[in-house]
Amino acid sequence: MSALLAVRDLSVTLRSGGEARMLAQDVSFDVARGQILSIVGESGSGKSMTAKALMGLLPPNATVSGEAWFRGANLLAKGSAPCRGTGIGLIFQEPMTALTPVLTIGTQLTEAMVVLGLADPAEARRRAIAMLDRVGIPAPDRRMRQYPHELSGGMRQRVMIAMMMLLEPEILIADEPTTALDVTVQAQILDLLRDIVRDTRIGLILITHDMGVVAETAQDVLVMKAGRTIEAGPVARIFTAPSAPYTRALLDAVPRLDRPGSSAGMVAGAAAGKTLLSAGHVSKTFHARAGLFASGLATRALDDVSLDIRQGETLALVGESGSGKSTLGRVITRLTDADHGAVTLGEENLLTLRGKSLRAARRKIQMIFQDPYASLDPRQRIGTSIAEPIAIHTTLSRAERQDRVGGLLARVGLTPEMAARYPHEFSGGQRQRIAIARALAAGPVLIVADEPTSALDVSIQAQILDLLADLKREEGLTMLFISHDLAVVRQIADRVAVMRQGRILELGPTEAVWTAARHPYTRALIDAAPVPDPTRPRGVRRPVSGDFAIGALREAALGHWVAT
Amino acid sequence: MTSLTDIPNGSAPPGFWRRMVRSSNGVVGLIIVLGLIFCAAFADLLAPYNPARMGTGGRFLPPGGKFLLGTDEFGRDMLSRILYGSRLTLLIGAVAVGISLTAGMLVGMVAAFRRGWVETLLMRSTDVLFSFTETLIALSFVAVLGPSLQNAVIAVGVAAVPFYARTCYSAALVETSKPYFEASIAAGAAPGRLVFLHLLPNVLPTMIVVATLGVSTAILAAAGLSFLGLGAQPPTSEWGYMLAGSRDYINRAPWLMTIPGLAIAITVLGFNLLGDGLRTSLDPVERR
Amino acid sequence: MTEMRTKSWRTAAAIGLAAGLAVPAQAADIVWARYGDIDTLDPHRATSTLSLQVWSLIYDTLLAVDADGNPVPHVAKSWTSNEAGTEYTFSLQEGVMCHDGTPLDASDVKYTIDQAFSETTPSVTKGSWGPITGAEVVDPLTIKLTLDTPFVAMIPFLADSFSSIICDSNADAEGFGTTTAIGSGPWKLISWTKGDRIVLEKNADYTNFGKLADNPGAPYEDGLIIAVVPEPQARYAALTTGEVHIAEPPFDDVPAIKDSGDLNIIVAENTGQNVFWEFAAHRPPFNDKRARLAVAHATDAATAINLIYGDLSIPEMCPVSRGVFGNDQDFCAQYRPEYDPDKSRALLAELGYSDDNPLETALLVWTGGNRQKLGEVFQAQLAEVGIKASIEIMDIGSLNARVRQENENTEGTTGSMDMMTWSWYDPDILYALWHTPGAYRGYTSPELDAILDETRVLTDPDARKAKVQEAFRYLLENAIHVPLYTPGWEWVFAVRPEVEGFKVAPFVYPIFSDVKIGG
Amino acid sequence: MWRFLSTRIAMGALTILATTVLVTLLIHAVPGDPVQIMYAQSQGTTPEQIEEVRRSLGLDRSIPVQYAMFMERLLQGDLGTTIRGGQPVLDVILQRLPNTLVLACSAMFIAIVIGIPIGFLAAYREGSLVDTGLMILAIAGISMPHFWLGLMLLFFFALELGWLPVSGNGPLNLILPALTLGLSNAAIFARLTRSSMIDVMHQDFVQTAYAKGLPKSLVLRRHVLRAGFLPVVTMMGLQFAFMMGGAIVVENIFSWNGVGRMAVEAIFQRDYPVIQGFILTFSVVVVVVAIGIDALYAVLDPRIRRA
Repeated sequence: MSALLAVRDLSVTLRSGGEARMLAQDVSFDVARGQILSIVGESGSGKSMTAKALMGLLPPNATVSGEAWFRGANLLAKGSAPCRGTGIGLIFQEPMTALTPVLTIGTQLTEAMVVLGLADPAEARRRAIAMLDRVGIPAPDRRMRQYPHELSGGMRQRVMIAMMMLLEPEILIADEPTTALDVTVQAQILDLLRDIVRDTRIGLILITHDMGVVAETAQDVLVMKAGRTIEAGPVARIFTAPSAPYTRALLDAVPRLDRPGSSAGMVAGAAAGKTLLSAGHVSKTFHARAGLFASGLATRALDDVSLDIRQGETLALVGESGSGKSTLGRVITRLTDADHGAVTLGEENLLTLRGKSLRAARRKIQMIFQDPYASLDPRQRIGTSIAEPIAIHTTLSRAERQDRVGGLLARVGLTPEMAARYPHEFSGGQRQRIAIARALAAGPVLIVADEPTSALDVSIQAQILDLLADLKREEGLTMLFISHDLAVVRQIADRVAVMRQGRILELGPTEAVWTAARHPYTRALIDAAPVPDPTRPRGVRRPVSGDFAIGALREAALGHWVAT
Repeated sequence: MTSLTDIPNGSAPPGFWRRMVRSSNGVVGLIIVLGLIFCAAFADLLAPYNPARMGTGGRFLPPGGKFLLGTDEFGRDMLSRILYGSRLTLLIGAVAVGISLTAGMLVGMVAAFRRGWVETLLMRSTDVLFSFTETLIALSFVAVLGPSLQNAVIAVGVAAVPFYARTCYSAALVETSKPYFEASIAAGAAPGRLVFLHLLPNVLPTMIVVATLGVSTAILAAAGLSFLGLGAQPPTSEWGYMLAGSRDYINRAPWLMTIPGLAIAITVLGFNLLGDGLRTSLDPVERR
Repeated sequence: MTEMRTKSWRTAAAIGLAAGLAVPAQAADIVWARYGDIDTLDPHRATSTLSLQVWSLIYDTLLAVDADGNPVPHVAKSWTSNEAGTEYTFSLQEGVMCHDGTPLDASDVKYTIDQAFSETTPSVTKGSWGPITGAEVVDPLTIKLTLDTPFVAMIPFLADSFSSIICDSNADAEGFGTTTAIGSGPWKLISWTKGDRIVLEKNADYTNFGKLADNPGAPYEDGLIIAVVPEPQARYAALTTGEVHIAEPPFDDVPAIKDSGDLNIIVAENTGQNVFWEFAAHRPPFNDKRARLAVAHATDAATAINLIYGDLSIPEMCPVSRGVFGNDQDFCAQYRPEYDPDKSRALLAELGYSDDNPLETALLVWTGGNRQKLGEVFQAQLAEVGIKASIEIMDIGSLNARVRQENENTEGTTGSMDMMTWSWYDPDILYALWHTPGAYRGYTSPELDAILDETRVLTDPDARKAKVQEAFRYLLENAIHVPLYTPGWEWVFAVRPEVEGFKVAPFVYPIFSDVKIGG
Repeated sequence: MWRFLSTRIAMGALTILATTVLVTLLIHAVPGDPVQIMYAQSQGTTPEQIEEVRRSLGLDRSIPVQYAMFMERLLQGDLGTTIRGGQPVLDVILQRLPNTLVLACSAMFIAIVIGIPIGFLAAYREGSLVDTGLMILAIAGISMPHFWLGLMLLFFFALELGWLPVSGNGPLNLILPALTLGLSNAAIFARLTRSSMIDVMHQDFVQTAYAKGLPKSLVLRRHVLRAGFLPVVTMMGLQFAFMMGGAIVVENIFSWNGVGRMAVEAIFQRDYPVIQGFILTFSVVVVVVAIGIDALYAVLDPRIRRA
């Protein structure tokens, strides 16, 4: 296999404010025709910088060294013209921002072809329509006249791919092309990329942090950490016999959708627990407000949702974006007011509480948020933040509060001395630990965790999930765990509720749902989720169609409910 | 399991002062503003003559010699007048911004915190007032109350309230939707605690930047009113008023026009630079 | 100012003008720039000097004034009155034509007077017309006015532009006062762009009977443009570039202008204007004569006006200005409180004021004409004796209203005084000001009322003069009306050298009939 | 787009309505008796006549009735008559409004023509000496009081050099006031354009355009400029209002016969009907221009045009 692109000792240095940082160091790899090379690593590993260096798109304060041979020329040599477009194409992570908002899809698809002399306008247009069709966009004629904001995220990513493929590059670099997409859409885009490589024999460099995506798509893998290559090799070897400890740790940290989680053993016991909190017929509609008047645009975030949470269990809410799972969590914590329904905790309907009694009731339910950076008041010492619930609900003295905070910090794996520091002095994982400590401080009976790990790198995610599992085991914590990541859910949850468009479609014990999903949407979700196992057959998915049963839940098996 | 990348980012992000010092704009601005405060505080000691005393020197003495900045049409020492004028200028800036800031933050924070119809009412009225533009509000105010420095300062202060209210509102809206704020609500924090311990400290930096830049706007606006004869009245050594009075002597004594104008420009520049510097330092993301 | 600079200005101006711009100054148009605009072209609707000056160009009056300010025949070639002084009969000149071609006759005069006494919209100067009860057209060239009581000040009034004869054809005209103004004066109205300019054209049929112009007929030049240029320096620049022929220059540049000789300076004489201190006399501190005297003794008008206006204004001793009947500087000087700060301090001490407890007062000043600067000097002079005056600057209309308010307010201890300006052609102004109830509801007394009543009815000039001076003495001794100066300012005219024949009649009426613009 | 625009128009109507209320209340906030002030100079007026005027203005009625009367007259195009000279306020304003609009528009033109290219250049050379230099210039421009700039320009170009005429309302007379007003706003535009363009240049879609192999000039022209221009457009409405406000001062310096000069004169003369008319006119102009700019924005931005 002769290499299309040969990269040798590529290094990128970024200079800012008198300091120089090596973002990539001595990276070498080859890409051949028809090959999918995956560069995998956590944030800050230098994988994106490597791609940008090859494209000649580094920021002005970055310098690059090394060689990258493509079409007989060194791309990194000073003064060499980058082979953007016709040589190497690039696809970005965020399809929302990667297309120019003020130009039509048609213009953006055809302009480069015309400017680079590949086709005249009419021909370019013809080809563009054909390509849109090829990447699976219905009614391509009409799409040509539309603007990016009129398309969904998945559509836009298809347009991006079409745009790059129209220039007939020999190499395509896809930088986290599916990270911003829902799992079902991700699966489609990955399928599309694989098909394109197969049909056109281009080389694809797929940059990702997701070992599942790697296993599903790549032939060869390059593992990077802090700018350095940790190891490289064929995908099968990397997954079965990783040589570097880091790679192994990375693989270990990945939650496995295809294996039962550590908490599976507790299912039976928890299922027997009595109901702690019960949500009944909760509905919530959001009205988009445009200026002076409420506009007619309304989103049904929750549509007659009922749900019980039992003492000591972890109940997971799973769904794609817009499914209403977060809204339900916020309704239960009273951060959002529901339109209808009741949430009863003990004898109390939480939704009718006001003022003082509401504030008093709040200590029983605490929340952990997705974004660890925004979760803590940047202008308070973390000790103060953690102590806040204690200060509000108890009459403990300052010293006693400090003791409690110290204990909580120790409990979440930090040291009591850290209480005097400010949030910006901590890493993302540490902040999430602090947020958990704060949630525990009030002594809640229920913790609502809204995507608590999705902003974290996989290795840190594993630590946080372990911490949550520990807390559950040792403190008997009850948790409502909201996530889009099926693998995480399988690892941590006792029961799962699958949501879509404001309704629960399936609800049951985790293992039952996984091994015998009864709702087609649940099955589609499970199918679409990438599995970090390269031996698993690729690309056998059932398409997710729009028409599902969304009626009332019916008990299909013991404790396993499905929409009718 | 080994800790992979979960290490605290070795160095904390550069502190506020370090960033402030790095922004050369901010430093220059700070020096100008401190210089101005110094002049205002020690005008009694610095000024060589009584600023209001006529016939201190001859009329229309050009700058230099005994009278560093020359004398005006009444033989008053310009340097002394400018020095005492800095007091007024600072006072004008402080009072006007004080009015705008207090009222604006009150409206903005209440609107962002209370939501619902209170929010709608407050912000819609703010929008209406905002489209009136500050000039018109200030002018109407003076038209009704009659020309005086006091009225001009109130007018300028009131005129800017919609702007401050909007800025504070959007800043507060961002903060109230952040998880830490919601976590505090979820912890059962009462409104007082939410507003004073969380909202205020987090909105304040933004508002300090706005207020610093606002001082320059206020000084300009008040000077403009004085220039039109709708602000300061004699014998105050308000710079805008001095500038207006100098028009008659353009030919005979151009420095009478140049000096107060420069004084205003430098002061405003100082506050603008300081505000820019503060913004850069307080908000490392927006380094523009 | 160097000669070089002046030259370069001119050259540049020539370029500017050649480019064809703002002022459509053809060779035969006189351009006169003033600081402000007229209020209206209807002589019954305003009182500002800016308006009066323009009316005097468009309209005629029954009488005119000579160089000394005495009434002389004009459109009325002669007049008689009955013994009691309650009936006046005027016979009019023949052949006077209104601008619309209709002859000016007795019915036009009657129309004017009827308008002044209109039930619904009386003239804003109705009071000054006196106790006229009827105007009767005897024949087309004879008009008879009937008075309720004798009123000697009516004759000088009829020489002033307040009594401009409005042709009765205006009654049918659209937009009288704004777009139309049919008079019989030397200039016809072409257009008025508010805030910008008034364009006049010469009245080719004009005959001058009594106005102070050498030219017996129509003006020499074809047109007259009266432009508004508020900034003194801009006016000056326009003068030097030739954009403008005649304008009021910046006062402080007058000596330089005189020295350079590039422009001629004409200072209006006998302006009739009188600037004086007036006090809110119904409440402390100025209800006490000593407080008023303290102010009078503290103010050195001669020094102050010299500082601000140089030799363009002169100190005034009498309550009416030079050139007005009864004015006698020597007589008044005996009674006007002289500048004496020590006396002032003594009076203040007597009243219990000190440095810790200063007399505080508002000092109201009419905006414009550098008066605020003069106020600033007076403020400094008052500060010398320990009087704390805070200046408030306002428009004349507001000043009038405010002074009346201050006089009606009997509460409070903060004083109020004002630098008032009145312009009149006759001592009858004192009646308007100080006879009960008084124009501003200010100081009045039965004693003073009696004196003023008599000044209105004494037809013998010597007897009237004695009475008028008695009033002067009363006003001065009680420091009710403390004269400061007679302004020539406002009405300093800088005239380009090629302009010949420009003169200013008493009471600042400029005469353009004699003007010729040379090459 | 229609939803967007109708909201803006409703907002504008509300603003104007609020102005009418404010303007009616204005005369009541005046210390002292406005009618006394109006007729202070008339010696002949009797108390009965003063009462008559008070009645005709409705000042003896309750405020809501006065407002109704005011609105009734307003809808017939009657803004009352001036105190000085007794002329219809509407005529006085309409005669001068075009001058102010011409001045504001010319200044806007200058601000755009100077400010936007400078801002674009600075953004293009972000971080370079050129950028720093231009931005220092811009901040200095913003800090310069425009009445001072106006005086300096008047001094040099009209008085010292005699290049430009100083009175009247001709096209050459327009140069200095428009320049005065335009330059300080050009600085604002420059800063705004720069930050907007830099924002856009750091966006993914610009990287996408480069990744397609488009030449830099085309990326800047088609992608950066078009997207970066939108925030600048939204600011134009506000800037125009600033121009109208700034015109008040500038007109007074350069004897430009616009509504600004009229307003200041009216304030000095306490000519309340004129002040009322001015405030109303000003807000109508500002609102109309703002709606116009919003419409332009809606047309330019497909996200709104297609919404």
